[in-house]
Amino acid sequence: MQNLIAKRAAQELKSGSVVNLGIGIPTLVANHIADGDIFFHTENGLLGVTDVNEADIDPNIVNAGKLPVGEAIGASYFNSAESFAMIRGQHVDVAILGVLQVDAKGLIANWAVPGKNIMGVGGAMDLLTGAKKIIVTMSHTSKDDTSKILKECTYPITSTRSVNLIITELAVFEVRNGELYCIEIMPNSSIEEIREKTKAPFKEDWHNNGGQAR
Amino acid sequence: MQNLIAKRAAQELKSGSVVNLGIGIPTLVANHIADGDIFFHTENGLLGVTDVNEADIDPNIVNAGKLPVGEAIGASYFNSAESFAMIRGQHVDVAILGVLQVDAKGLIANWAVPGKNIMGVGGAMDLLTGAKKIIVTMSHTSKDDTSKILKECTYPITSTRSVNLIITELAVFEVRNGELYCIEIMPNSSIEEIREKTKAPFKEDWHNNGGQAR
Amino acid sequence: MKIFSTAKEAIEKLESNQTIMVGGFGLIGAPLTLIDELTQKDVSGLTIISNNLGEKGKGLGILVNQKKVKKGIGSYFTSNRDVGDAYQRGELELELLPQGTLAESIRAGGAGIGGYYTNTGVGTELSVGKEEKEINGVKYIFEPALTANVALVRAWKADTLGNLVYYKTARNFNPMMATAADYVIAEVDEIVQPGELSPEEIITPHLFVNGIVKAAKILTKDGVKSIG
Amino acid sequence: MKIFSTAKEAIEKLESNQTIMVGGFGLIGAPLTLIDELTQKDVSGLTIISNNLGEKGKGLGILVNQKKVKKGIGSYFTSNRDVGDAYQRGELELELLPQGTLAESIRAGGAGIGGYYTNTGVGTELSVGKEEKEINGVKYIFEPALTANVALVRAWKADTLGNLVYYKTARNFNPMMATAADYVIAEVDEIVQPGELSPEEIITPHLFVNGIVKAAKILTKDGVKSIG
Repeated sequence: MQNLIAKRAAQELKSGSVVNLGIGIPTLVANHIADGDIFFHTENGLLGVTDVNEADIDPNIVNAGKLPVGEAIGASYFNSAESFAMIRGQHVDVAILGVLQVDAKGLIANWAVPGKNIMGVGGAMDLLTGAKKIIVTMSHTSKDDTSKILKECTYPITSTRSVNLIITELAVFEVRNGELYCIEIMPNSSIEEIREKTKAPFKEDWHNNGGQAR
Repeated sequence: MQNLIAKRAAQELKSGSVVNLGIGIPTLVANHIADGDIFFHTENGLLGVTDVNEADIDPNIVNAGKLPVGEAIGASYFNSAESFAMIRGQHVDVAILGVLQVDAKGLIANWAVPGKNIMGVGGAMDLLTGAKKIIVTMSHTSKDDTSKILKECTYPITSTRSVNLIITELAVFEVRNGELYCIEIMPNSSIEEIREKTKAPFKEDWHNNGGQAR
Repeated sequence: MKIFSTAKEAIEKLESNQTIMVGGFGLIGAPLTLIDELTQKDVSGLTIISNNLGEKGKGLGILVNQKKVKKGIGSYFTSNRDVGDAYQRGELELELLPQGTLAESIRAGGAGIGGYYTNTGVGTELSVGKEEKEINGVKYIFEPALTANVALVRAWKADTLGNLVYYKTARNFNPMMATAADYVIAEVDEIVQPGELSPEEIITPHLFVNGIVKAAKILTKDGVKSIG
Repeated sequence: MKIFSTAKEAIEKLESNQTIMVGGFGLIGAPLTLIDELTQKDVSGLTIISNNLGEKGKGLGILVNQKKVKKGIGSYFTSNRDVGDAYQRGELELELLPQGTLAESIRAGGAGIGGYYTNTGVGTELSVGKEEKEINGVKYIFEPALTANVALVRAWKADTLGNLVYYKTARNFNPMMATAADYVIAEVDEIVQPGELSPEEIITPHLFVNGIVKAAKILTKDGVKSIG
């Protein structure tokens, strides 16, 4: 399921793009890139993230999730202020993020759960503000089977900015002028299942993907 | 005369200091440093300025006056924002500057002359704000023999901060709580000449330099 | 600039109630030797500015458990549950900042900037109580600069003047912190002679650095190891 | 990222009335080839952000004399008397900023910061009309960020991805300008393959750079010379 989502997200990435990958499903996106012309940025200070073999692991080269990564040819290192200057100054083309909730306007919550001891925000708010395009990759429902796509987020929002695209194992939604448009039904999913498991109003628009849906 | 002033200024520099030298007399100060433990900073992006022989001139290594300089062992280069972050963040110990006028409170004017086409400020205001200690080196009078030490500057001031020390060919003044104290009479000068050529009130305090004065 | 022979000497000047910046993103680029020494020093009431407050029972996490930390300023305290627990018990103040704001505020502190306007965090819980300003039609919030009494940083090599270079993603917060404190100590793998580091390559010029000391604890694939 | 074979191609997209940042401190670190090409292009109404506006009849000074420049934003226009004269005749607007403010405002522009507070210039003629704010007992003035449509920068080497390194004090304003414009062209001495520049040494990562072109005019001891 995670790989299905990651693979779909990978299709969104245009040649030459600079892409920041969040923790979780987003990390898997790199495995589905055919062409070498996508540049992965990690906010802890590296442009040019690649996979690394177990044998080549260097404990001092990590991604935002503190997992070991490799250094691509043509990579560069920089400090955290410079790294976030890239993000906040709109020099990163795409950020792919996981979320806890997303609402009918495409606003997300991904940094805090009321009443729980999660006291970290990391780079989430910076990416939401600064990346040119935001893609959310997530499971459509949480472990207890409740929808993560809601009329309104019940957790604190990460930004007043809407994301651009939401990819789940069931569907792909585009956010247009603060409204959700379901533009694709994922394999083994159906519009009925999407309707059932989406607790936010959305419109349907399949004109861009032929007979793939319905 | 210029060398006399520069030599006196050099005596103020403590071992280990980081010193920014302005254009003109200040540039000469470097020639009077006995010990190699003074680090010269130039705001266009070099810590570790040294002299350069005619034969070794590199047109891309210059000081703030755009004159060729050399690179000391242990030197480093940085961009203008980093260089001024050093200055404005109070990481430079001493700035030695030329001025057009200095007043009774130790305020200086060194960047603009009303009615004249001088439209440059460069790093003067940054140094005045940020350097821990400011030493002024200047001729006591201007070409037309009028005093450059005035009750109040008639030219626009560079900063609301007073300088710390003023060295001319006639005298050394210290600024204490916004008042001028003449603390030294330079060789071949006299207190009478200083009084005559200084158009700002000042106190006299020789207790720190034995019989040298009077 | 002083070359210390032990971490103990290096942090001799640290006192209770000081604000201390500590480099690192998790254990990566953290001054592990200096932190360890700090856990052995009799101080209290510290304000720690660091991306996170160590892990459970590790690094800065020990300081927290020792109740030496009055306040933490960082972006990600989640990875150490003890931090959240101490906060809930009211034993620890926390100030949570977006990671980019944390980095930028430290840089501002080192550069003599009083504060700045960012649009990160606007309209979220983390902007509550912060001044808002519209500039060219965009909403921003004011963030004040951060400075400290002491910065403990981790570098790769130092020369004997105090010039520093960093290693890969272990660079992270260290270069900014080295600019933003009154007293800066760098823990390094190697101390070389002036001239051995290329002038174009030096990341932290020596004017920022007050002392250097060789690392006695390093991060390996198999965790933190003591050396030398 | 595009590798242009001529400076003419490189500046094809430039248009009248744009704001253009131009690197350099005097001729040092100035993109001499691109500037020369700009003097041959039919544009007008430009706003130029650069430390100075060339020298009398040289570099950006030619642009000024051609009346292509509507406004200059910089710190030191004194070295070109034509600039002062054009200003007095009312043909040229000028905005004079302290050099540190110029550098910092450009960095802020590239970093998504709306503006910031500096104490440089407080209480002087250059603070007239600027918002004042007291932070922790210190007076500061507000300075807005600077951005541009185009930045013309001078680097030493580029790799074919667009990563840049600079040469000695020719670095100056170039790295910040490379971050603060929508379209960034770098003029370089040498173009190398990815991997030839050390990842720790790269000053401008390629994500900032839109195009590179080899320099045809270089600064020598004996002045500016045309090569290749």
